[in-house]
Amino acid sequence: MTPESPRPNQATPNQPALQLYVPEPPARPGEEADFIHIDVPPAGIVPRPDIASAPADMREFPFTMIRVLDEAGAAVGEWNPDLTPDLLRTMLRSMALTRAFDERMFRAQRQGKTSFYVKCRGEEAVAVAAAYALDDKDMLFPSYRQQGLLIARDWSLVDMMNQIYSNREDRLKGRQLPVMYSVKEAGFFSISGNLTTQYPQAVGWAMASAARGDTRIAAAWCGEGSTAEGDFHSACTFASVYRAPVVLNVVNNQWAISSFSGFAGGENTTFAARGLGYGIASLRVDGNDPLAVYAATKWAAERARGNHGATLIEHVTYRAEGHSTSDDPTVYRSAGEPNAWPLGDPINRLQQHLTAIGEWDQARHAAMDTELAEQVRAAQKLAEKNGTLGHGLHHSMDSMFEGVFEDMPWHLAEQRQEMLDEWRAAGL
Amino acid sequence: MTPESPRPNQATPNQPALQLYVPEPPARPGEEADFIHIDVPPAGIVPRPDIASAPADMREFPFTMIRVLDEAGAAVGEWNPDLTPDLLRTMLRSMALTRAFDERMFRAQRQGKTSFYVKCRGEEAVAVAAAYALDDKDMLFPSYRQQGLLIARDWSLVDMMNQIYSNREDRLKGRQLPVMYSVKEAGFFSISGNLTTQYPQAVGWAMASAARGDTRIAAAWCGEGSTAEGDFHSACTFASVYRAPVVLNVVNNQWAISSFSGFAGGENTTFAARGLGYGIASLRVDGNDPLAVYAATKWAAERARGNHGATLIEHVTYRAEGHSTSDDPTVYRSAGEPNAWPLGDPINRLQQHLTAIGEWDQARHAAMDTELAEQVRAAQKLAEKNGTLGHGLHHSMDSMFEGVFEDMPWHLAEQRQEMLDEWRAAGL
Amino acid sequence: MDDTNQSMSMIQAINSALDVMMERDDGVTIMGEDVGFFGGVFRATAGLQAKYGTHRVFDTPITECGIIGVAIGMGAYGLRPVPEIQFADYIYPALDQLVSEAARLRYRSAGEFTAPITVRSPFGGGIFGGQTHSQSPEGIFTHCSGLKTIIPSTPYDAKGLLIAAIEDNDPVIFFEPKRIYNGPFHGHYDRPAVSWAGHAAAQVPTGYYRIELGKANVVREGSDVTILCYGTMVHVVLEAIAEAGDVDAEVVDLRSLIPLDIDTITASVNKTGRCLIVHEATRTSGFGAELSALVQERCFHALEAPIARVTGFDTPYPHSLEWAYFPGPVRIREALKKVMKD
Amino acid sequence: MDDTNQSMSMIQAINSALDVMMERDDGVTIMGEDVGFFGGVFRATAGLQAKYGTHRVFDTPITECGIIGVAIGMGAYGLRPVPEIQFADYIYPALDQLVSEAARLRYRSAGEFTAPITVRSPFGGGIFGGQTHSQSPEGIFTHCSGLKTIIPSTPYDAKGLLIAAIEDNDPVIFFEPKRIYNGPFHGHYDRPAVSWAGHAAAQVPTGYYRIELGKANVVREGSDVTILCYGTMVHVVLEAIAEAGDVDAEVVDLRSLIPLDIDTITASVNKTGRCLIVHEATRTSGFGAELSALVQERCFHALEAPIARVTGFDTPYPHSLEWAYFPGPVRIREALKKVMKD
Ligand SMILES: Cc1ncc(C[n+]2csc(CCOP(=O)(O)OP(=O)(O)O)c2C)c(N)n1
Ligand SMILES: Cc1ncc(C[n+]2csc(CCOP(=O)(O)OP(=O)(O)O)c2C)c(N)n1
Ligand SMILES: [Mg+2]
Ligand SMILES: [Mg+2]
Repeated sequence: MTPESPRPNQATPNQPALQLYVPEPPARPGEEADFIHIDVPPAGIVPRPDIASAPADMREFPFTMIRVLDEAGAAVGEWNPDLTPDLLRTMLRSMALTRAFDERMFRAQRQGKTSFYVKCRGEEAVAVAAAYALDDKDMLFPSYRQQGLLIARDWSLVDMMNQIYSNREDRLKGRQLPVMYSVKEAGFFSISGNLTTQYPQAVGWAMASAARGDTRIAAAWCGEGSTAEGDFHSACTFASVYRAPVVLNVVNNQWAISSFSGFAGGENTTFAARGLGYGIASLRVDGNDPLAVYAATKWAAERARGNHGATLIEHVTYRAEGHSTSDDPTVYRSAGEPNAWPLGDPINRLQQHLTAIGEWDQARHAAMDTELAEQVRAAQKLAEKNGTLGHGLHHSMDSMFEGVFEDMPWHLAEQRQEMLDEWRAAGL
Repeated sequence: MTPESPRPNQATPNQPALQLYVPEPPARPGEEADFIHIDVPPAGIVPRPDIASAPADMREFPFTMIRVLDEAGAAVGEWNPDLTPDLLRTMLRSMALTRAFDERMFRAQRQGKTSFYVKCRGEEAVAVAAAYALDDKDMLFPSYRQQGLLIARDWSLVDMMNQIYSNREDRLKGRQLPVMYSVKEAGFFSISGNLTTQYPQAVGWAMASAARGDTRIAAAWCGEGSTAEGDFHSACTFASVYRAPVVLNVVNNQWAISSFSGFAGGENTTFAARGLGYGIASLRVDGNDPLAVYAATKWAAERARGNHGATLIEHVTYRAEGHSTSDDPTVYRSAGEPNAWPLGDPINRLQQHLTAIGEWDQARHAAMDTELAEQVRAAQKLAEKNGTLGHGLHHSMDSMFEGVFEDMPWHLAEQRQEMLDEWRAAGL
Repeated sequence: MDDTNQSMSMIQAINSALDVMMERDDGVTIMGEDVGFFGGVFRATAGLQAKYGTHRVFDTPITECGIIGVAIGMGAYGLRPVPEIQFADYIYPALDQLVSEAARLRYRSAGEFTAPITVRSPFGGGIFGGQTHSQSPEGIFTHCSGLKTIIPSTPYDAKGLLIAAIEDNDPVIFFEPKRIYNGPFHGHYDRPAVSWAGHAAAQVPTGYYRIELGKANVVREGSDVTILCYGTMVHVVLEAIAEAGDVDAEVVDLRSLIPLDIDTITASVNKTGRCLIVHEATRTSGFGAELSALVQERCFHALEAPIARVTGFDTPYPHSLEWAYFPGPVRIREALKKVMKD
Repeated sequence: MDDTNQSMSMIQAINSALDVMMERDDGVTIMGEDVGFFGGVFRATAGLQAKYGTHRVFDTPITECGIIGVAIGMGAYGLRPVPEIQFADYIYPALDQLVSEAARLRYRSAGEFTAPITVRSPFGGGIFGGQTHSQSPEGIFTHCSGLKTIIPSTPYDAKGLLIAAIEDNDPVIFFEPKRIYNGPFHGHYDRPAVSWAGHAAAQVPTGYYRIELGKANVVREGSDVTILCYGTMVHVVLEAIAEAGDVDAEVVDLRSLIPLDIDTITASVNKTGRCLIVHEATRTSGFGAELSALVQERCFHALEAPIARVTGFDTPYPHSLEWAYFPGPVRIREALKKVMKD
């Protein structure tokens, strides 16, 4: 205590001693996993409001969960987007490809070929289904865990790997941490390592599009933990005030590194409810139900396109593995969690649905998996020809000084020269 | 546009051109004032929930308005705090004293005796009634517009004026802008010129008090415009997560300098609704009804003391004059607004109530006003003996270097010496 | 270039620069607290909303983080946002968006996305504004790679530099010395205020012109000592020289901190052999430190005396003691004497 | 003072400092992202929640602004909060609370309220962390009056300085060079990692001791040139000297940037007549600029050559080009040659 710190006031019957409440997750390592606090309503029960509905008429939506696929794999209820089997198979394939890519790149990091990798296992639907619900020209402002967006937009796996390896073909010239992609051609904004900064940027992009009479909308993603940053609040405030054509996604995967969602406020309300505070239409969906994610995103996109304003969507999902290659989740959460998770796995669920409607079978699935693994392996081979991190081929050292500004000012040119001179002098 | 900027996508029947919505206040100078968007329910209709109610059971409160005093000046409904006539008169007196103080200090600024002043005319109830509903030892984290808190806590007017004049008796040594008081003895935290920074600080103070088993709670105030800052969001998030014993007040006086509340999101929901987003109990009160402010504050304070968590209270009020002495509101808002304002004046309303219950009359009111004006005049005389800004008596120039740190490091001591040497050399 | 000249105050020149650029480029978009209908607390954007509409000039919520974050998104779309931060003292909540985002977007995306924003903000003291209306935080921005930092000292420069800043495809921090918005200030708070009218640099073309970023202005040639300064301090320095009488000082108005006009600086110091640096910001790690380091690295053998700094002291900006804190003519004169003697 | 020594890594020494202070002062409270049950992403707070309870060691929401704002409020109440910012790269959202609030609270309230907080944060590069896990933003804090900035270079110093920082009644920014958490690093990324075991400064008392803030450490005496450095760079500098072989350099580990041990610095430079400054942070307006300015202001007549700086370049921290960016032994050796020649 500091010198001037007062003694606490004595408690009295009228004024009991205050207590500090500190959240605790339901289970820690060695304890039984428990998701009883996640209320899972039956599929199909939530009505689908008109896309022009006033937010004030939609205040109950944050407190339920939009689900389309029922336990038997049937698509039910008003939110059923009635997708063609072809599109369903495409979605399944993109999710499976995302997972195959993740597996391979995770292993590459373990093999010392790069410094860092982030998987999205269990959360593939959140990104992939959204990508299909949006227009190809809509602008995406992802976090580091939405690689599924790029894959669903058919972006080159080799190009992604080049970035992960920081090799000589890395379009980002080795400047960025692995997975911090930037793909303008695919409408995929440069990922930032600083959480939630993309949120107000997405709103700004959407406002600009609206100001120009464009038709393209924006969509942003952040984790439930990241909602605590001030940027989230700024973004929601601007999105509300200017009714920006933007879809704001919160990916509630229950964990933020070692902190369970209670440390982001998840014990006291839903993350979809954040939107209520701004008068923004807010939906809460089963994030492991690809059809629900598709339907909610489509609703929000149509709403935005119709100049009815922004939508906030909470995707309830589960981070099935560690935070990143730097993380070991067994240290802080119950090993039983992945199994206890009540919303299943998004790939399994879509597979089940396609099978249920007679458009898919075990054999085709197995064949697809084999083919995708091969596709990823082939891509990896190509990418590794361009080098892996710390091994041979990379951008030239002096490329470091380029692109800080459009034109290089004298002080950077001078520093570049200094570096080159030092090497030369050192005989390197 | 930048070189790489794309042409907007062409609109089609399916994808109409987007439009940017920019809020406009109902009336600008020369137009008729209009507060039709402020729904004023009859007094007494809102039920008073148990102080231990779960926020989830209170979701409708942000969308109504707690009002105790009806049009006839009667105190009605469950929220009527049943105050004694003595306490009512004390509150009336504090509000009137606040107003008298404001008038005098505003004039002092116009007379060149100080650089800056901020009035709170029309909003006196928000601070004064809250002060009486809280315990004297509870800690207050105000903005620059809650001088009523200090006055209600009987703080010395001369001391406040010394600060406003930055004179030799200014306890803050002339370091702070006028009205940025700090009065630890009265549980009044140092006011910051940076908006909303006090919000997370209040939550932290409350968390510390709870961690120590103290009984003192905290309360914070900010304007509706200031709710947009990230600090507001941080504060609400922490208050929710740790169920901090804090009362978070949003003073919605309709304006933030020249920006109407629509630029803070007020067109799409209420400011009380912000609390919903965090699962914090949230109330919305008629901020010009001193009994309603008292009752809501009392409810929130009891809730906090009972370890049931934080409350967010929106006080619907009206900034009846300019933002500060630097501002001229006739340039941006309708001159008719103060008259059109539907919730009246807090002093008039309490006067009406006291009169209605037979505890007050015109003559006593007039006598009080005269007495308060005299009290303020006398205080001013005393304060001015200690100097006014730029006129004579003030803290010594080299006191500037003190108190940056607990102990003065060499570089400040050296700079002080440098300053003294320069003066000496210049023969000053 | 339209060469009709008109006498303008700095605030009028800034307004004119914005007007000219909004006219020329429909991507130029102004946003900030109170900048719309009201035209800004200093009137810098007066009349622009009426002329160009609410889509291009609008008030914002009070969140500096949001203002800059949204501006970056608009810039990435292809617009040229010119956000205003009402006072430089309130720029800190936007710092992450400025230094982690705007400053690095071009670099980290290898040029795919850029943030061609110009952040205007009144800065500096001398108006009895206390701790939160007086600061000079320019040093922080000069430390963050990827940002340009510009500070004008006259109406003419303000307009030409602001136009160049808006046209620049990189993020620019444009700090406006609010003390001289309406007239030059020579450091004597107790003398009557003067207006810009009659000042040579208040003759401002009504149309388009630009002053290249990165070029300093030698506002006074001299042979005894080089004084490096910018913003309000340029005028105070000139006054101090006039009062000193016996020192033939060369005064370099930097105008652009990043990129810096190092050639003009070194040429001057190599000529005079002495150097005094003046700024309002606190001393330690202020931009004066960088100037001092650069000058001694490059002009070591020409220097006849230590480079000296006259700056704000390392304290928060003290409201009522402003005129002891502010680096006025007395302090500059005394420092000059010392630099000349050593 | 408990004088049992134990071999500790820097991370263990930091953990021990926190443990000792939590034991001695029940106001010491630790908070931050993942610091609670998990014990921090670098394990600095491991075991402390289990020992002292969730009221004194707790995880927080991911809002650096909130973490610091809440810590200030707790400090104003009378606690001694020790908030952690997970990486220094994420400190910017807290900048307003740090520079406008923590740094000025004592001053603006004339001592009524204080912010006795110690902000711990891992900083610096060398771990392939890319742009957002590698930065060295210390310069910014040294520019903001009212903050102390401390950077240790060994386990022994880390513990003693952290204890002194926590006991200090003013806000302290305590940057921990993460590259040397688990072993000293001499700048050769391609050589096997070494641990602290066996290093003299890894012998750390298990109990309480303090190292006064504001005192530099002359880690190597020498007569040819003074090298000013801190954090990881101390080890790299020593390696570069060893490799150069022929330069008898005096190495000053600053340990405390604000307050700075100016006497040790000037005494050394007055003795050697030459000065090299080394830091990882970007050059322009980095703390090296201030050091350079101070040294030339005070040791002008003793200087035989220009003061030189070896620093991170003025670019964002480039992930894969880290070892060209990092001021390693090669760059330091070359700079030494130049300083000795001039
Ligand atoms: C501003 C900032 N603060 C802290 C971090 C460190 N950090 C990286 S990821 C992470 C957890 C994010 O959790 P969440 O938002 O839930 O996303 P998830 O990883 O679960 O997808 C943290 C704290 C950061 N990158 N940026
Ligand atoms: C961080 C920050 N940004 C901007 C300002 C400038 N400013 C001072 S008061 C004000 C308006 C605040 O409005 P509101 O919160 O509604 O409070 P009110 O003045 O109406 O009481 C603004 C923008 C500031 N002081 N601090
Ligand atoms: Mg998460
Ligand atoms: Mg207001």
